[in-house]
Amino acid sequence: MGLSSLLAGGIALLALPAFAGAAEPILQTEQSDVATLPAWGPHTILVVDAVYTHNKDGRAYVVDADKGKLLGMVQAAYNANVALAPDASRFFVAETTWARGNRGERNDLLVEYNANTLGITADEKLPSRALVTPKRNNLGLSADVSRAYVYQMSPSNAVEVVDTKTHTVTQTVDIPGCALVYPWGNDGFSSLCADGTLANVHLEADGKPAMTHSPAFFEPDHDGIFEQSPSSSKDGKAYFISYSGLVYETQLGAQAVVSKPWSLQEGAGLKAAPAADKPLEVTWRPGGWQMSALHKSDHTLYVLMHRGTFWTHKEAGTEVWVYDTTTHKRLRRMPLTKASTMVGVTQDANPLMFTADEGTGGFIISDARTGKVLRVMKALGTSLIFTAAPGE
Amino acid sequence: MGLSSLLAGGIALLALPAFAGAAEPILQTEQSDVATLPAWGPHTILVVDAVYTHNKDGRAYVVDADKGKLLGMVQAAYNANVALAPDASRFFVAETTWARGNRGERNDLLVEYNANTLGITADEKLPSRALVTPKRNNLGLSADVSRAYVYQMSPSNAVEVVDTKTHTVTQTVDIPGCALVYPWGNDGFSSLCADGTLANVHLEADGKPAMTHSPAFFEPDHDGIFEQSPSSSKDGKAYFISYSGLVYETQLGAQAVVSKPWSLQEGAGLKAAPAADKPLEVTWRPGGWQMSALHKSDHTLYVLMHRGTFWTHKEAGTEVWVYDTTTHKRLRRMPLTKASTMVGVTQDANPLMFTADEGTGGFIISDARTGKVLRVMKALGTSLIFTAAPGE
Amino acid sequence: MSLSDSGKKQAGLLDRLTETTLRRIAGRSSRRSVLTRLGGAVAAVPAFMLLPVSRAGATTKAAGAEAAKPKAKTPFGAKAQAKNDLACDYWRYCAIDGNLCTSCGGGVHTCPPGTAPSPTSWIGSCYNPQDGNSYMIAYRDCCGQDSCNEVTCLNTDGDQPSYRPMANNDIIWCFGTGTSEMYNCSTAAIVGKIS
Amino acid sequence: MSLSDSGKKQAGLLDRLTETTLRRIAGRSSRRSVLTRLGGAVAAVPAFMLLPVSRAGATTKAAGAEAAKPKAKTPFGAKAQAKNDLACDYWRYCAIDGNLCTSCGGGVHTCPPGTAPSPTSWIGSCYNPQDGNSYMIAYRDCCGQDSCNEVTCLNTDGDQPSYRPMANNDIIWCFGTGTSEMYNCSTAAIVGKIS
Repeated sequence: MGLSSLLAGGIALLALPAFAGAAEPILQTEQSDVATLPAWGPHTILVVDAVYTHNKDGRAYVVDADKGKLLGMVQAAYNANVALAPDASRFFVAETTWARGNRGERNDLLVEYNANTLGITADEKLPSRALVTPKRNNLGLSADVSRAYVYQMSPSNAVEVVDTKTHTVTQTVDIPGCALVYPWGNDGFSSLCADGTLANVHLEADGKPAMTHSPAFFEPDHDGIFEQSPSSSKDGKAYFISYSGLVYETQLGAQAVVSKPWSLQEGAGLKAAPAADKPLEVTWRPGGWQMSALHKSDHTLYVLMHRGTFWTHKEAGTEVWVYDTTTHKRLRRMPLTKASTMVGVTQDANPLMFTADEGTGGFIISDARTGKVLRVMKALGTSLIFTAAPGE
Repeated sequence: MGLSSLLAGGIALLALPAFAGAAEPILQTEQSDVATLPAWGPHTILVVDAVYTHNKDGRAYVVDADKGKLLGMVQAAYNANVALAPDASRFFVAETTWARGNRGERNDLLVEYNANTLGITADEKLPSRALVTPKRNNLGLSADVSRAYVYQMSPSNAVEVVDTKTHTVTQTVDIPGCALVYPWGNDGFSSLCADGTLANVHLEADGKPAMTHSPAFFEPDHDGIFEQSPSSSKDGKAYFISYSGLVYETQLGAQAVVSKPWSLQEGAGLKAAPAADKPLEVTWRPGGWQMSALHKSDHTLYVLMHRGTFWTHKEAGTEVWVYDTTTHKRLRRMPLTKASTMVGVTQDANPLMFTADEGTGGFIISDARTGKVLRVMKALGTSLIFTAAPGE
Repeated sequence: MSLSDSGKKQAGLLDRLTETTLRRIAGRSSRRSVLTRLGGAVAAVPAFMLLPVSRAGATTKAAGAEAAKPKAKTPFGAKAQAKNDLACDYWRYCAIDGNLCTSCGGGVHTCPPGTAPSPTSWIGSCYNPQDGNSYMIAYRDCCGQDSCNEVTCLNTDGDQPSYRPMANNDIIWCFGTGTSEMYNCSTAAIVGKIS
Repeated sequence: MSLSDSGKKQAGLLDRLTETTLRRIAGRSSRRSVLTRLGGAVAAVPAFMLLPVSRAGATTKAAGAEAAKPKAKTPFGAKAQAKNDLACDYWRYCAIDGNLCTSCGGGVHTCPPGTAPSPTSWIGSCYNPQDGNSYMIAYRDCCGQDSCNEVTCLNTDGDQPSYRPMANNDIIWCFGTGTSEMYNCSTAAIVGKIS
């Protein structure tokens, strides 16, 4: 039976007894089905694609980094944020849509996904959320994932505290003059403030927020702290990295304690770098978008570094420098085959490191111990801006 | 006054008398404003970008083809269609959104834009519209733009007739077994049908649709007719081009008359090309997406041609062949610097020709008389699929 | 003729030659299993399964004329391979248009997590160079997320215009999935043997 | 301290150092003209114009310490040009992040048709190599269409994190435009002279 007769339609098929009597095919007919994800391992990660060129179609990819294989994707629309539960059972996307695409009713949403099916388990409308190029710390989870914290700024700076059981906003905590969310434990978060302090918000037993401020410890216009500085909700440790390369190790909490800073450059045997007062001096500096990552059990800090003047804090890193957070010494430097604005690491004993090629949307998977490129996913996306791995 | 003090905030500025007493700047302070478009000329066009990779962010660009300059853009979401009024005073976008981006309430919309301000003058919700990679003939306008015709197929094939004065759907005309819209005059359209006929729908004075069918004149599975075949609502002339390269000149109307076909290949001195019965024969064939364009006053037909077998009807054209529609002879062949899946021409006495580079999203503007490339807009968009010029 | 009186409402795209109609005619699955599998789709598009095959689906004379011919190799089939379902020249993909679900977290007949297969599809006929047979392939779209973009193909063996929807690869085949009609990727399921 | 009692509600992003606050202090336009220009924005975000500059906007000690210094050339300013506003190194663009409206159908302080300028913005300080002066530049976003993508730049002279929003180029500055907060492109209007 020829091709054209097949395509002519159902009636034609019925009219052809030769077809109805065809032998049992060797290849079996197939039902359509839907994949579920293999169990998440330490190298199963989320990769966030902001899609700057078509921002309303941002997305988050689930990637098997051992195989360099895409396992699935979900929408993460219009400067969305993504946060993965440490046990990788579920993840959250805070996103924004308008009913008619670029107009009509605005929907700010906190969506919870089952990490095995990628099915939506909650799709909650928020009062608001901040629209800003996505940073990990615009959305946070408490250590036990009982709470999600959504940073907003419409019109005043605040954090919406979402109960992830009831999927309701239980508080909107004003954080005047402050921004971002660095969660600690199960009932608190800190934020960085314009006056160089940390605001520490403790959610008390009665549900009310109590705020303290640390003393001012940095000067934002002189040497700002990267918003993408890494922290851990479980132990409340944060590593606030300044534009010039100072690291303020901080014990987050209701009374956050900021340690005396150490210098990335000094830890690498160079002299400390100047800040905004000597802007033209060229040296190695931290920079990029998600410009640092933490391996918690290794006590190692990964930082994207490039050579440049001050005010080049968003420039792609040409190398990753790895520090021991206890000795403040550089353990190794790993030149990148492609300069990257993001770096991520997995939390296991054989960690992988992730960087991205902004030009092509390529995703580069390396051995975090050596920097050796293991595999490259060509054009995984468009604007890969950060990763989230289990146990972070 | 240093940079850092300026950035420190409004209070700092107030506190510095040196600033308040600064001399009148040489450069004046500037108010923000919004551009309106320069008057549309024959070379002001719409370019439709389907953005296949981020389909919900399709858009239509307004381009000054004499300067190779982008003049503005509007959303054209999710396999949208775009139709320009012949006098270029306004244009229509039929688009689809979901309230939550990829989920929630579906909105099928017919949006009318003022072509000078790009402001929305109507934003009407439709019962439905066809979701299919966009083809010009999924949305049509009557010659006087009193009616817009929206093809839909959910679940049955129909055309929604929209009164552009009242912005209401006045009829939903069922066209069982047929698809697409080739408008004629002010009160009718034809559609191509699966049985090889044309369905001709006349909207009678009482508003009711009356349908006739032409005799079957082609065999869709043997030698289908390109949906993107050009036509003109003003005089009701259509040039239905088949996959193999036959041109069925048709006078559209309540009693459409299809002429005996002529061969693109024979018009170029070659032998006529075989159709699906000899699929492996390689010859010059028409193909692409918007694979043909008409210059009405010149009586010329522009066709993208490539060498290939049958069933290569979507392959990019490597040359444009131009035919005299009265003599059926090829007037000239114009090799393209980049193979293109779309071709468009302006309707004036010094026409421009438009093609696109699918790989880069580049938009190529040529002299339609010679094929000489005049200018290239690098990466105008992502998936440039057709153009619309005044007077078409 | 006034169409509003014509009673032609039942003849639409989806009833003319849906995959499910075809399966009931030619496939191995019972009507009940098809209905079960459709589940929510039936609720979402109630008219969908129940309409008769219309006249518009009737064969044109070409089909009749060629029905007796032996299978012809097609341009695609002449070069197809049967080993790598991540490549555009995999035999089943002879008329696929879009993203391969095999590259998006799904499989050759499996949708990626978080998407849903369309109960309807268009049908291609592809030649398998391994066993020398041709098969009916249902190009079911997976729906509910925007375009996956990993491996994208455009093959057009037997692809016809949208007025022949059962053979057209431009249509978003996301009717009745229970998700939005947003296209993520394409599968290529075997639904019958031709020769 | 319980925040719900703190009365700090009025201290938010938009009041700490909005462009409009700054204009009233330092610019050439009257309050009335600013309000007139804002039009619908005032209705959309009523608290917007009326809030006082909060403590959070107060200067840190660095500002005071450096206030007396002569202007310093910045990394960008050292290489900037004053001729081509379609290039990323045009002097006014010292801290711009995004699409140049000059390439999108607008101008250096003009939004493309069909978009609307944000009444708020962040402020940069750019050195003009032609006259040797530095100017305050308001990077007003044009809003209501998705990203225009013709000429895209990322300059970061003086760009601070979002907890200093008045100096941050990551925020979508589309508050109170009367359109959606969808970002199309960035303008760079002169709003004052510094030195």
